[in-house]
Amino acid sequence: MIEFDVRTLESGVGAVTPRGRLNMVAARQLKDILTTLSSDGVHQIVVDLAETTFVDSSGLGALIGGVKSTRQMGGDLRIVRPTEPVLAVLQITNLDKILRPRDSVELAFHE
Amino acid sequence: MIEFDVRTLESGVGAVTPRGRLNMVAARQLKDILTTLSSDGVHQIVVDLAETTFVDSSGLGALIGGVKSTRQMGGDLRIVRPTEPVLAVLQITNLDKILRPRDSVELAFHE
Amino acid sequence: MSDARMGDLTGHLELSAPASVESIDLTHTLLEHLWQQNPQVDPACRLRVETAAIEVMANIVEHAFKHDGSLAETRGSRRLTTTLGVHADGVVVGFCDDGRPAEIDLSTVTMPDETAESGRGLAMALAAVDELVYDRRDGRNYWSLLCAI
Amino acid sequence: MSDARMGDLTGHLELSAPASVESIDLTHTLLEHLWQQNPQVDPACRLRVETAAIEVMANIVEHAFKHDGSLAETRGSRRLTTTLGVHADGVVVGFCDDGRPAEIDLSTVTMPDETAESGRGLAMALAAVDELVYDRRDGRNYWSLLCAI
Ligand SMILES: Nc1ncnc2c1ncn2[C@@H]1O[C@H](COP(=O)(O)OP(=O)(O)O)[C@@H](O)[C@H]1O
Ligand SMILES: Nc1ncnc2c1ncn2[C@@H]1O[C@H](COP(=O)(O)OP(=O)(O)O)[C@@H](O)[C@H]1O
Repeated sequence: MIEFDVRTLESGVGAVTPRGRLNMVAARQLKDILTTLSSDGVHQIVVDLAETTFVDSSGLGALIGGVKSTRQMGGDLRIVRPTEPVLAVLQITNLDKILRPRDSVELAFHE
Repeated sequence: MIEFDVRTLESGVGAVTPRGRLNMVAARQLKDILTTLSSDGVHQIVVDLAETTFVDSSGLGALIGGVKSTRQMGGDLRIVRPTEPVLAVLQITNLDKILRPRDSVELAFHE
Repeated sequence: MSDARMGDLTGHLELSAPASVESIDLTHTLLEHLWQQNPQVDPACRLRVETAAIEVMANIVEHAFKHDGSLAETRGSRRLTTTLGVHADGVVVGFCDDGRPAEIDLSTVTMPDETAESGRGLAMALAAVDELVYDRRDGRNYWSLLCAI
Repeated sequence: MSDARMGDLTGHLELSAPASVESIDLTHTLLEHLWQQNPQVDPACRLRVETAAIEVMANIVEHAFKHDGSLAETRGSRRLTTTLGVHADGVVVGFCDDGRPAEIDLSTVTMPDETAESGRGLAMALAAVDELVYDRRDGRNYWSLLCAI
């Protein structure tokens, strides 16, 4: 099961926190959230993975989709604080460069 | 799954909070907790059911066992804030008198 | 459940697991999954099914394998199959185990008095659901319950 | 899994459920139950098994029933059996479905580049576990994976 927390920081950055397993069901929800943020004009997005206990290929696909669509609009999608299992999966899929983990939601766009 | 929180109030009352389902596995753990409290000389016990999502006959048995053993030592076991499903089960089993719900952990022994 | 009643259930779940107390939580999780997939089942009916199913399963785990030797010896060989589903008329849960026959007459079960620490399980199960049936067939025990919706 | 390898597994779990995305979470919950019952399986191995099992199951749910007509028509008739167990040498997970044959050659699977939004699943599964086997027998698909411990 998954829950998503979505908010907008004072800086205008969108912050999404998935709590639980980012699997196929969750990836569909994440895609919808990212699409809504985009149509609201939010193209700088932080995904806080501190409470994401698991990610599969569809979850990764949703994140990569977000990276691509935000960059097209001059923005970016950045991840912060991945848990150990999520970090391990980013490494075996060679996604730890395009999805380089940052340290905090607030500073993800100020590094 | 269940987790138990066990603490002693300033008044000396023992407070046990089961979080989750009070089924057969959990009832065994609850029995052990009540036995330990008793051997520590704690005979006034409050069980806070505000986060107990389910109770079965073995959970009820553990609570009744606690009522009987504490009363033998001049104390009591009282329950507070049962959730809706737990209250419904107390009613169909006619246990809502021997286990009459109280309003708060702090006041359970001051009513 | 090799029960005709399960035949027209779409989307049912069937779990085969060790007949152990630890498996009880799994059945509870499957029931919660069933409620998610069937929001038409109201909270009162959910609780009734959960109560009856967990009581019956606890009885099987506790009593059906009692004289089978130590747990260590038989670990893993004592199995229990749980089937859960929702059809147009109600929620159905079935259990099948290959333990000893249950020497029990459901028509004589009564709720014990309030100071009893055990013996309340089957009375709760019977009070909770609309139908609770025990059957011994082909060397197996079959329990099935129905809660009308 | 009608695989001989499951024969000597004590305490294994077997779930039959609709072949739907919603069932994926159930498999994950069963795996977590298995870890609780088998604390000897270390966190790294747990993650490897979870990754491979969830990827394989997601593929079955997504691809094995693709040309079967609408979901509404076939709801409940598309089933998937998941078997999970731990034996002395490792963790074993098996899947069986009656969907169309998987037209796939596991030996040619590679990890796509970093901008790909899909096509990563089987590569992840293969990278994660020690053995991943696909087999078509008697009109059914069998997937099984092993993670040595
Ligand atoms: N599946 C079963 N197999 C054999 N005997 C059973 C089974 N279920 C119940 N019984 C018998 O019925 C009695 C009453 O069961 P129950 O109402 O659940 O109370 P409890 O299990 O707390 O004793 C049990 O003590 C047991 O002797
Ligand atoms: N169970 C299956 N049945 C049929 N085809 C499959 C199955 N699993 C995978 N495939 C095929 O293999 C391809 C690669 O699968 P995968 O690596 O999981 O990526 P994805 O599912 O994201 O496309 C799929 O696009 C599909 O064509």
